Amino acid sequence: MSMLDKLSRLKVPELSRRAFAAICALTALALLIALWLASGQHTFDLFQTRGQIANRERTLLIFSMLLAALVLVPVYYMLYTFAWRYKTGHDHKYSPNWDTDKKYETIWWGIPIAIITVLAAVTWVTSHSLDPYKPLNDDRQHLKVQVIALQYKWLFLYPDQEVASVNKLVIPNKWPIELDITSDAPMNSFWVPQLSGQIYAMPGMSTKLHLDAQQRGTFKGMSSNISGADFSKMNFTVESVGIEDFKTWVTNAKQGGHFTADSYTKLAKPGGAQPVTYHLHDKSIYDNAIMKYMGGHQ
Amino acid sequence: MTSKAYLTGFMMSLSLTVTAFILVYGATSVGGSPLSQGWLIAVIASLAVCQLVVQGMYFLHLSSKGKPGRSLQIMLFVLVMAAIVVGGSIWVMHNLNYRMMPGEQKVTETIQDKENIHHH
Amino acid sequence: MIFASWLGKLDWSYFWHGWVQFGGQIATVGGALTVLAALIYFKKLGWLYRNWLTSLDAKKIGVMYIVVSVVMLLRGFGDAIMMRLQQILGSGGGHGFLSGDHFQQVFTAHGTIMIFFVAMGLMFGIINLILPLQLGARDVAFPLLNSIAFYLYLAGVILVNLSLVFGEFGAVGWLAYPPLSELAYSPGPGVDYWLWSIQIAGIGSTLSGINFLVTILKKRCKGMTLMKMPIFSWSILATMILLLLVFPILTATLFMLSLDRSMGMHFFTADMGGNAMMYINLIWAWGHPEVYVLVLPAFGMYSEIVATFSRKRLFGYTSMVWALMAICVLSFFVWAHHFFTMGAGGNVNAFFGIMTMVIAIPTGVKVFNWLFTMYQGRVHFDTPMWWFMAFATTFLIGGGTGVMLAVPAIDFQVHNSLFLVAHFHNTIIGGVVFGYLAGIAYWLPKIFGFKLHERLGKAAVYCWVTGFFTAFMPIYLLGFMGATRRMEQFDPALQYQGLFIISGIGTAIIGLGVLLQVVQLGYSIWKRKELAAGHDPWHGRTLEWSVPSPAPEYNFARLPVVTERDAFWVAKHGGPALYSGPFKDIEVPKESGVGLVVGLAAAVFGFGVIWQLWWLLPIALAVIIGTLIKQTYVEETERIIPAKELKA
Amino acid sequence: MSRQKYESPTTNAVGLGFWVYLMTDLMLFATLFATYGVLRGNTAGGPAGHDIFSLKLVFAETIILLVSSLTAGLALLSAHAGRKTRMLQLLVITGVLGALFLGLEINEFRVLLADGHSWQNSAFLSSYFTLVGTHGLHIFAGLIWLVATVWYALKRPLSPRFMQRLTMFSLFWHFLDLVWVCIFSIVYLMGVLA
Repeated sequence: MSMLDKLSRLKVPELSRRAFAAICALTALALLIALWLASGQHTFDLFQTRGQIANRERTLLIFSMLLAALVLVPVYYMLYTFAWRYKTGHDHKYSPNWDTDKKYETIWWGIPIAIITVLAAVTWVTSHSLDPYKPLNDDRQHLKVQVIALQYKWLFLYPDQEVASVNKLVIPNKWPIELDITSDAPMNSFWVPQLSGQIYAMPGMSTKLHLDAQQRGTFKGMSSNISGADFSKMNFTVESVGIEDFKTWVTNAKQGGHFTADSYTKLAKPGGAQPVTYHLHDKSIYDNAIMKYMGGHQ
Repeated sequence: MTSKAYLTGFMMSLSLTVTAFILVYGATSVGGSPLSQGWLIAVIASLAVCQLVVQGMYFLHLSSKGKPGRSLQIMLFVLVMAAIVVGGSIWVMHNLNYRMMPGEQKVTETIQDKENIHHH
Repeated sequence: MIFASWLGKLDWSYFWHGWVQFGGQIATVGGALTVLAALIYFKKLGWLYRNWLTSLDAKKIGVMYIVVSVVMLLRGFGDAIMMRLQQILGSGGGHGFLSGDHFQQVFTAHGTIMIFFVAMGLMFGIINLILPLQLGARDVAFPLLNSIAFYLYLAGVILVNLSLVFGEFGAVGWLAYPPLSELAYSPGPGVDYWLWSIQIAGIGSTLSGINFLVTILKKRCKGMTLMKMPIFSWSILATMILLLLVFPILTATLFMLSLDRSMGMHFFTADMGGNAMMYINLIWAWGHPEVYVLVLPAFGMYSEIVATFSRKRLFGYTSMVWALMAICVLSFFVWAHHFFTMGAGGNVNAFFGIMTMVIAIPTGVKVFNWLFTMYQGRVHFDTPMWWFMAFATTFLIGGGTGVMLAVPAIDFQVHNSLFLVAHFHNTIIGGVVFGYLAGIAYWLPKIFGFKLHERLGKAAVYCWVTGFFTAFMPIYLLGFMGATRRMEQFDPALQYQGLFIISGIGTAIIGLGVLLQVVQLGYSIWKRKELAAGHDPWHGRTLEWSVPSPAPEYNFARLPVVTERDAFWVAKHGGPALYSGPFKDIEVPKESGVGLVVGLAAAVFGFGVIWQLWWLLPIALAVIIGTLIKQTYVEETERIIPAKELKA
Repeated sequence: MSRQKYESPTTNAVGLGFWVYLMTDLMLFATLFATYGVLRGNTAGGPAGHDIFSLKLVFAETIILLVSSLTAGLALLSAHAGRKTRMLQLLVITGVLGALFLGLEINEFRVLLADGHSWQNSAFLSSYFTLVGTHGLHIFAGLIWLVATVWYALKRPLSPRFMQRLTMFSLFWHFLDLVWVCIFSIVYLMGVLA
């Protein structure tokens, strides 16, 4: 008789053995993750947020997780208690033809509708209040930055400060920033998880994003939409510095090489790039990068 | 289903078509047309819908009563779903195209206020 | 540009892409050749052609769908293992064994294969096996169309596997967003392989949709009104309505993208007025209803399984039907939640976000109805019921994260992140894969006459669930850490490697589950005598359990007459008899090679467009049209099974 | 022709199946119309509708297709009345008119290409050629079906199976005329007005 058949004749109470095995697996997984957590310093960008916009998005995320848990916990409880109590062999009430009950049905049409209405109201409000196109309510003039996603690098243009910077976005701390974003390459997505939600960067189109940094530091930025073979190398950093440091950074950058339309064309060729800054002369680079795709007039 | 029915359907479609073409031919010729652009398009659209109904009744024999009613119900359901997809797409794309326009034109457009995009 | 040369884009260099892909080429070509050699060696080629390839019996076509889908599941799972390995190696400072471009081809193939050639294949397979039996029908409405649809699906499978052997595959993601998928950025044949394999399979799906919708509306047995139909058939009715409404959108959108690539048009190009956003809008107008097309049949299977194994009527049949129809209609108002981050206004995002949440209500109602079907029932935990418990455990988390993703302001932070990747694997593996595996475990005895081995089955379920959690909980966490999807290497300073290793272990456990299922299948076939199942192995409730197992070619010797829901259960427990009256001759559709010819010609047409061999296209079209017109001249398409044979 | 009791196609399985197929075609054209609606304005510096459309040509095409729709209906009627030769004559007329319509359309495209307005020049032209061209392809498929039907009926009696196929064909032909009504209204008439 094969080993499998012997096994299947074992008379261990089936459900308890299964429950034990499931608990054992879950603890093993939890242990593994705890081990990983202890093994180093990890930042959860979506929770350890550093920007006004990202902070509000985090609260919304936590609120919706709680709301989801509010529904899931009772359902999980019912799932396993019903499975245990009504398993064949356990003595319990058996009513095979009881298949409708207006009271229960109104409950589980009603409660989800109520919860969804709450979340829908929150959604309506936050879809407008956290609209990336909505400027931050700050009476100071937003710092204007033009972002061009190129093949496998980011170009940041500061028209008012006459500075161009590659793969590094330096911003004054606690200052509202307004970003106009386009792409001179396949579609990308501009995302700095710790500061704000993402927005697509598309050729021939200009999208807007408003964000700020609430404290000094360096934050990870990336393209979160596939745009070619080396898109995973399209990372950049956002540095939030004091106002004075920002001014010095601008003056130093303006000592650098001149950034003209030709230098843009060279930079636009596919390939990575090290962070470097230039003195921006040609203010129309951003608009030309869009008009290039318009082919005549719109 | 008689030849008389087909002929009446044909004549009605013919007249609807001719009216539409004459209207547009007149509008684009030197005299121009009494109706404004928006009205003209509305008239053409209604003429087209009338012709769809006429051809549906006389050629496809769609009618609300009895067995042929089933094919009409199916068609109406599909038309509603098609309208949702086409209408939804045009609404979404119109909104997206507007918000993708480069430069500052967006600031002055009236939609600006509705979408609460206010610059200081 | 069009008549460059009669050799088109063909080039020897497309055979060689490095050692890793060479392994894949050996596996694909080797596998195909071994099967062919075995068939020739055992002299079974003729048998295969007469009994299977040209058969119009829906059940045989169903088995063929499932066999091809399982093979593609193994290939898709191989892609998954390669991705896990690459991300483990790539997040520790190394470069791993896949270049960026190759990694992108792997996940594009993984997504395309799992959705189009595994999930859709299994769905059509199970529908072919069970729908006629549940409706009390002898056959589907259009047997020949059924065969043509299968071979169009097979043409898609051939093209997607051919891309591994000769040429490349798209490196653009499973929905190939332009402008990346346009000629300017993807000049190779890769995107065309992707495009034409799913275009041809998609047209096959539309034909199947027509076939099954008409089968449900026209081929039900006497007395079975729509509200007395089994709930699984209801889920197929809802699925087919949805499928028929949205697959034309896919056909049109892919047609436009192929015109961009093959004829230089500018629908979605970055320049010359093209608008890539319109492609994204249209592909998701099909895309989201498509995932409901995949999950609704699984919901139907869970309803049948929970009712049968709880020995109880399904709780709230009417509200379950209303929930199905609500999901079917509501899924038309949600597609823009796939591009909240494109830049649409607050009104647009809020509308589509709220409609996405509203769809969670009927889904929630279905879950409550399943729970209350178990309530006060006698639940027997056989393998199908274990699959349901696995589904309930995993899918609820998927539903929860789905409602979170529906809020635009949250989606701005998690769109295209690994959180999203974990969410849709949660709903697709938890909902669709577990559902179809449950359906196969539940109905296989009816088709083959033996049960699958129980303990191996339960061990496989256990590995699938444990493996799933171990594989995808770390991916959720990575999403929270701000890791985006489709990356083959990460900055080691971010210390993602630990989580990718845990996820790799999870994938290995799932692999063990898959292995156990293969062992289970082999062992069950070997021991099919001992595992023989009678006509009613699970104390079933619906008509398919009233016929002998394996179900005969004509399904019902005498057509049943039905008076109530759960017709077989009622008949078993003192209700009016299902079968009465004399045995009559039965007409069964004759074997026909039309489907096979049309499918292969479609594959040749696809190959011709991919490699711009323009001279091939009219030939392929002529073969298709010629075969179809010739078929109209065939008079007797049925063969008779004499009445006396039925009595035996 | 005598009065025939009209038996709606959706009563039998084949009729319902074909009607459902027509509905999927309707969704296909709806998608192409939606794309045309979105890309209409994207002329990329090239010509717009009013620069390249000729109303006289479109009017001729519309009338031809309308007449062919009538003759297709009358052919079905005479088939129901059992008058095979009359049916064949009407079917041939339908085919000739259909071919004439297609000829005019292909010529219209040829002229556009000759003037340098090819589908490669702008999104508007791409969506125009594709929308009108897809309708043209359907007409071409209808003509092949028509030729096959006439060839089949030449030496055979009017069997019920043949009647079913002829009903399907006439549904298909009328459906294409409905789509053409939308095309000439939205693409040509509104295009010329803009």
